[in-house]
Amino acid sequence: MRKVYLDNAATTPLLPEVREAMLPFLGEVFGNPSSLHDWGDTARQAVDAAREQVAVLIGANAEEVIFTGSGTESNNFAIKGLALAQQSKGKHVVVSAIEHFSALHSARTLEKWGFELTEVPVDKYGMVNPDDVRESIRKDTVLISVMHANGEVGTIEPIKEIARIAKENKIVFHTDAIATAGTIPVDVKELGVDALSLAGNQFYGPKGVGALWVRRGVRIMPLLDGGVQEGGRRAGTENVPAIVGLGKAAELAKASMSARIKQLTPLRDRLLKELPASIEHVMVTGHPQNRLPGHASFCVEFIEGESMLMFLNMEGIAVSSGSACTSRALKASHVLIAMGISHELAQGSLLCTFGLDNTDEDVDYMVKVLPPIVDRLRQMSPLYSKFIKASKGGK
Amino acid sequence: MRKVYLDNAATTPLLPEVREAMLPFLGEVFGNPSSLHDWGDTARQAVDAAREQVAVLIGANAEEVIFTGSGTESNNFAIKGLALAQQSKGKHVVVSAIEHFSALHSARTLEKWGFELTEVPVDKYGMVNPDDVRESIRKDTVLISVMHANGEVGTIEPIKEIARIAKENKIVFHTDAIATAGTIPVDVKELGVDALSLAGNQFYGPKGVGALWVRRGVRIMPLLDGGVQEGGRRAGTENVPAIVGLGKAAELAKASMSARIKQLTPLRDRLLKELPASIEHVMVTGHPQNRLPGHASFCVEFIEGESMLMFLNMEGIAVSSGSACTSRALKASHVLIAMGISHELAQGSLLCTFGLDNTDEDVDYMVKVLPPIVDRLRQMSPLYSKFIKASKGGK
Amino acid sequence: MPVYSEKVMDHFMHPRNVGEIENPDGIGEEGNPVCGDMMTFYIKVKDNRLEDIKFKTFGCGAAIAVSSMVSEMAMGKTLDEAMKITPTSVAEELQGLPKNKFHCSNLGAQALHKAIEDYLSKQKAQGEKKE
Amino acid sequence: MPVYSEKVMDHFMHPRNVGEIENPDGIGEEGNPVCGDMMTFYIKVKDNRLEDIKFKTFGCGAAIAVSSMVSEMAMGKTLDEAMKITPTSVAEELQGLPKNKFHCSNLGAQALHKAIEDYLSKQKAQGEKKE
Ligand SMILES: Cc1ncc(COP(=O)(O)O)c(C=O)c1O
Ligand SMILES: Cc1ncc(COP(=O)(O)O)c(C=O)c1O
Repeated sequence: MRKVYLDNAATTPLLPEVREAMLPFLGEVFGNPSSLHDWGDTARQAVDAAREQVAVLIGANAEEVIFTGSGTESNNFAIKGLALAQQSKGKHVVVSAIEHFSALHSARTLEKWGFELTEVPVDKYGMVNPDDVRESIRKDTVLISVMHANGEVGTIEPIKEIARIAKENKIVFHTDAIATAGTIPVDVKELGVDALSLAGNQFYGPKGVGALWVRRGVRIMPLLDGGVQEGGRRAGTENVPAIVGLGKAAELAKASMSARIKQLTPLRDRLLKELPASIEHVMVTGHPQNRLPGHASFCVEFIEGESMLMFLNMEGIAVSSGSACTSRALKASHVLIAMGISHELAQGSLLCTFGLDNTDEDVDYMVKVLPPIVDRLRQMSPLYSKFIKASKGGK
Repeated sequence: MRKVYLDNAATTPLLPEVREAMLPFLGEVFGNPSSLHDWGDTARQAVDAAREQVAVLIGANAEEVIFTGSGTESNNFAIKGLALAQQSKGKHVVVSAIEHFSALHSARTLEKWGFELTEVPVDKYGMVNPDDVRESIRKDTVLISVMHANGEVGTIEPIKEIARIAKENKIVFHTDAIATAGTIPVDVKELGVDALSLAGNQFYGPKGVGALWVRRGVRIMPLLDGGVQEGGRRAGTENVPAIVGLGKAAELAKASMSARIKQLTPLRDRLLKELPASIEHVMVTGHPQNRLPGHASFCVEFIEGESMLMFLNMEGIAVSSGSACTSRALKASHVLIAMGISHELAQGSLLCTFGLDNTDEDVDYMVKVLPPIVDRLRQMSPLYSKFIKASKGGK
Repeated sequence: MPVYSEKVMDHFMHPRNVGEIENPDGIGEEGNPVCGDMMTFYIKVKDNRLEDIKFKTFGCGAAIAVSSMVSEMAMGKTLDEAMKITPTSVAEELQGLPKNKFHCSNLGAQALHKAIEDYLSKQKAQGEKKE
Repeated sequence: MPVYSEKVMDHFMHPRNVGEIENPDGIGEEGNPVCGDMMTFYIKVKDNRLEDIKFKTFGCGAAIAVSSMVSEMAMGKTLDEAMKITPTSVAEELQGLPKNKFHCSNLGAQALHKAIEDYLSKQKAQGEKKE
């Protein structure tokens, strides 16, 4: 059976070059970078080289890059650490309503700790309006965090504009660039942000590693206390092989970014066009233009995501959904709801994300396989029969 | 040149079997365990199998094992998470004075958050007296954390007795078993603890992964907010290859623990005996009997650790020291100081930790190579010349 | 995928009794699309027995399998017997359901009961009319 | 290992002028073992010049290299010239020192200055005695 992985937003495979770069660090080169001997030196040099590679990817200084254990850790560290470091100045934090849970729930934990939180709304494309951010600012606002792009609907946010507003108001601005760094150009200076999260497994690097970039001079409280690794900002023995892999992935991403974008965008565009053309009552979610290159997301009316995923899986196709049943929290995607999509429609959420292994044949296959599945599920769906009856009745 | 790695307390090499187990997860098997398709299923099954392997190692139920990104994260999670979850009951926490910084500094962060902290002292062997723990308990004590063994001086603590005292007083008890789990028998039921930290890179497993075991029914606040991975207690895409490696390392450790102990103990005992016999003014640190099997630690009088490490490194030998110059915080080891060792003596700290690759020839080599190095440094040392003059004067 | 039993997968892939009944004797609807699962049961009753059962379901794999299983379990049973079908007995017949799926998707028994109650209340109304 | 320059490594491995001087004209001690670094400098002075310098050092690689370098830089210099040697000039001669090593281990210039001051104050005391 044909196997088609269209879930690159969930995680990407390792590139062979990345794996090659990591392998020595799962073998001979096993030292602890903090150790004072050759074994430690080799490990430390590898970590520093990776730090440089990551810094180059985002146009930053290497010493401003802090390695973490995941994108989630980067976001927790940023939101909690930046807010706590400034709490004497004020206790108000602003985030968008469509942040990833690792940012949103971190902000809500701050609420438990006595902070106040404003969640800025989005429009029907999932786009934050910079004016809404401006209006949310108070005298005691110490942190604004808005994601660079949303992983569920692919929409790219106007970070430059928001960063400018934060700067005008002298408020620290963090962006979760986990869906963008390594995928589209991300330059911390051009964006004008103060802190930025990224993660390896979003651009063909390893799992178990992320990074937080924090502009020099911006204070942050550690999330992980202990030794003085990472300049005292993130304790714990470094995950050397994963860090090396992240560095390599960053280098490769930087070098071939425009080629990758050129490869992915036509696949995405085909699917965005052809799925709604071949199945009635399918809507595209997220921004029609300002979206991630490999990102195609939809809502399929009258059916539920998990059963759609199960049938697709039987045909060898891997995708995701933001339906309640597919979330382990059993709630429909807060992103879709914040965009004004009804709960009913959100249940039919379908997320297809292309990666470097995908081809036009994968689009053909998806467009061939999905319509009968949707049809089958609709034939079972009480919502669909109600709709049919109502529209017949209307005629 | 002969290469002798005697720094297994800093980190251990990966066993080939562990690397083999991990490799598929750096290749074909790259799915996100949260994903609802075959790619996700395979990854999730691997994570669950590893959870079972870790549970077996420590005599626990698999669903009580939470994977983390490092030993440091496990300790931060335990100390902060267990204390915060109970703060309505009280805000007093007890730790030993010789905890690893990841535990000690976490406890000190709790102090900043309004908790009170008691640091229980140790004797000259680095041993906690359970009676001191008993006396430290107050009505508002909600958490006691004492490490199972100290990585710097190898002393194994009387955890069973301390756990019993905690239980009598209905106080949650956590132990940092990072230096012991996978090295000596660790059974959560036998120890009678409520929570236990462990880390992969201490027993021939990978870096970048640890685990926290929390007894069912004991409440803990997440350290990493976000998705509902790990039962909602630790968010973030799982580091699948590292988790698989940790599982394999746990399985191997369980199977060959007594053989490993039999291999390491004689090497340790030889060095503990032969170094002080071949160099004057060398004292053993830590407990003479109740110590980790591969762990030999010393203080070499009149000289400083870093220069000793540098000369040893030139001879191909890797060891550690707890001297101020070798710590990146530039302070002599808090462990040695807590044991009543003078700052001056602590500067000559020397830590040799054996692993499965070491042999008797390594002991021979160390015992041959170190004396001239010590002699050379003592010839340069003003402390040594003062000592010689004083003792001559005394004659 | 959720860890579904073979039986669940069988009923998910080959659901029994999908459809609607024209002029049913009773209709029962349970759940709502906000939660992600919704089921409609249609029944035909003859001599106090469920002569025919059909359903339509919007929901996850478990919800579809539950509906199918309930229809199979209840088919031909007396109304009293059918009223004794519980979420637990359905889950057992299905060789278990994942823990987090138990409550949301296991609405089949309730939907069937609602259809039976619908039938009974209609009967009662008719009886009253006749009187 | 700390990232030491070639020059530091050279002076660490082959330190110049290690030792003590019998009946020195001045002795200077700087640092203390609590911090991890301690240096004792011994000097012989002739015609206002440092005719001989010896040192003993307890400390890290940098501390040993610094002591050796200071002794080499000061050898044969006038006392005034030697007093102008600073931690910064020593670090420069050593092709740099790691940032975190600068303050603790770079005590050589001070120790030398103390030895010179010791000599000068002894001179002064002798001069006063003569008067
Ligand atoms: C925008 C964004 N932020 C944060 C995360 C969390 O990353 P992780 O689960 O790897 O920790 C993701 C994951 O896909 C993401 O897309
Ligand atoms: C007893 C103990 N606790 C905690 C740690 C911290 O582990 P890591 O640096 O791997 O996070 C160590 C590290 O050696 C340790 O020995």
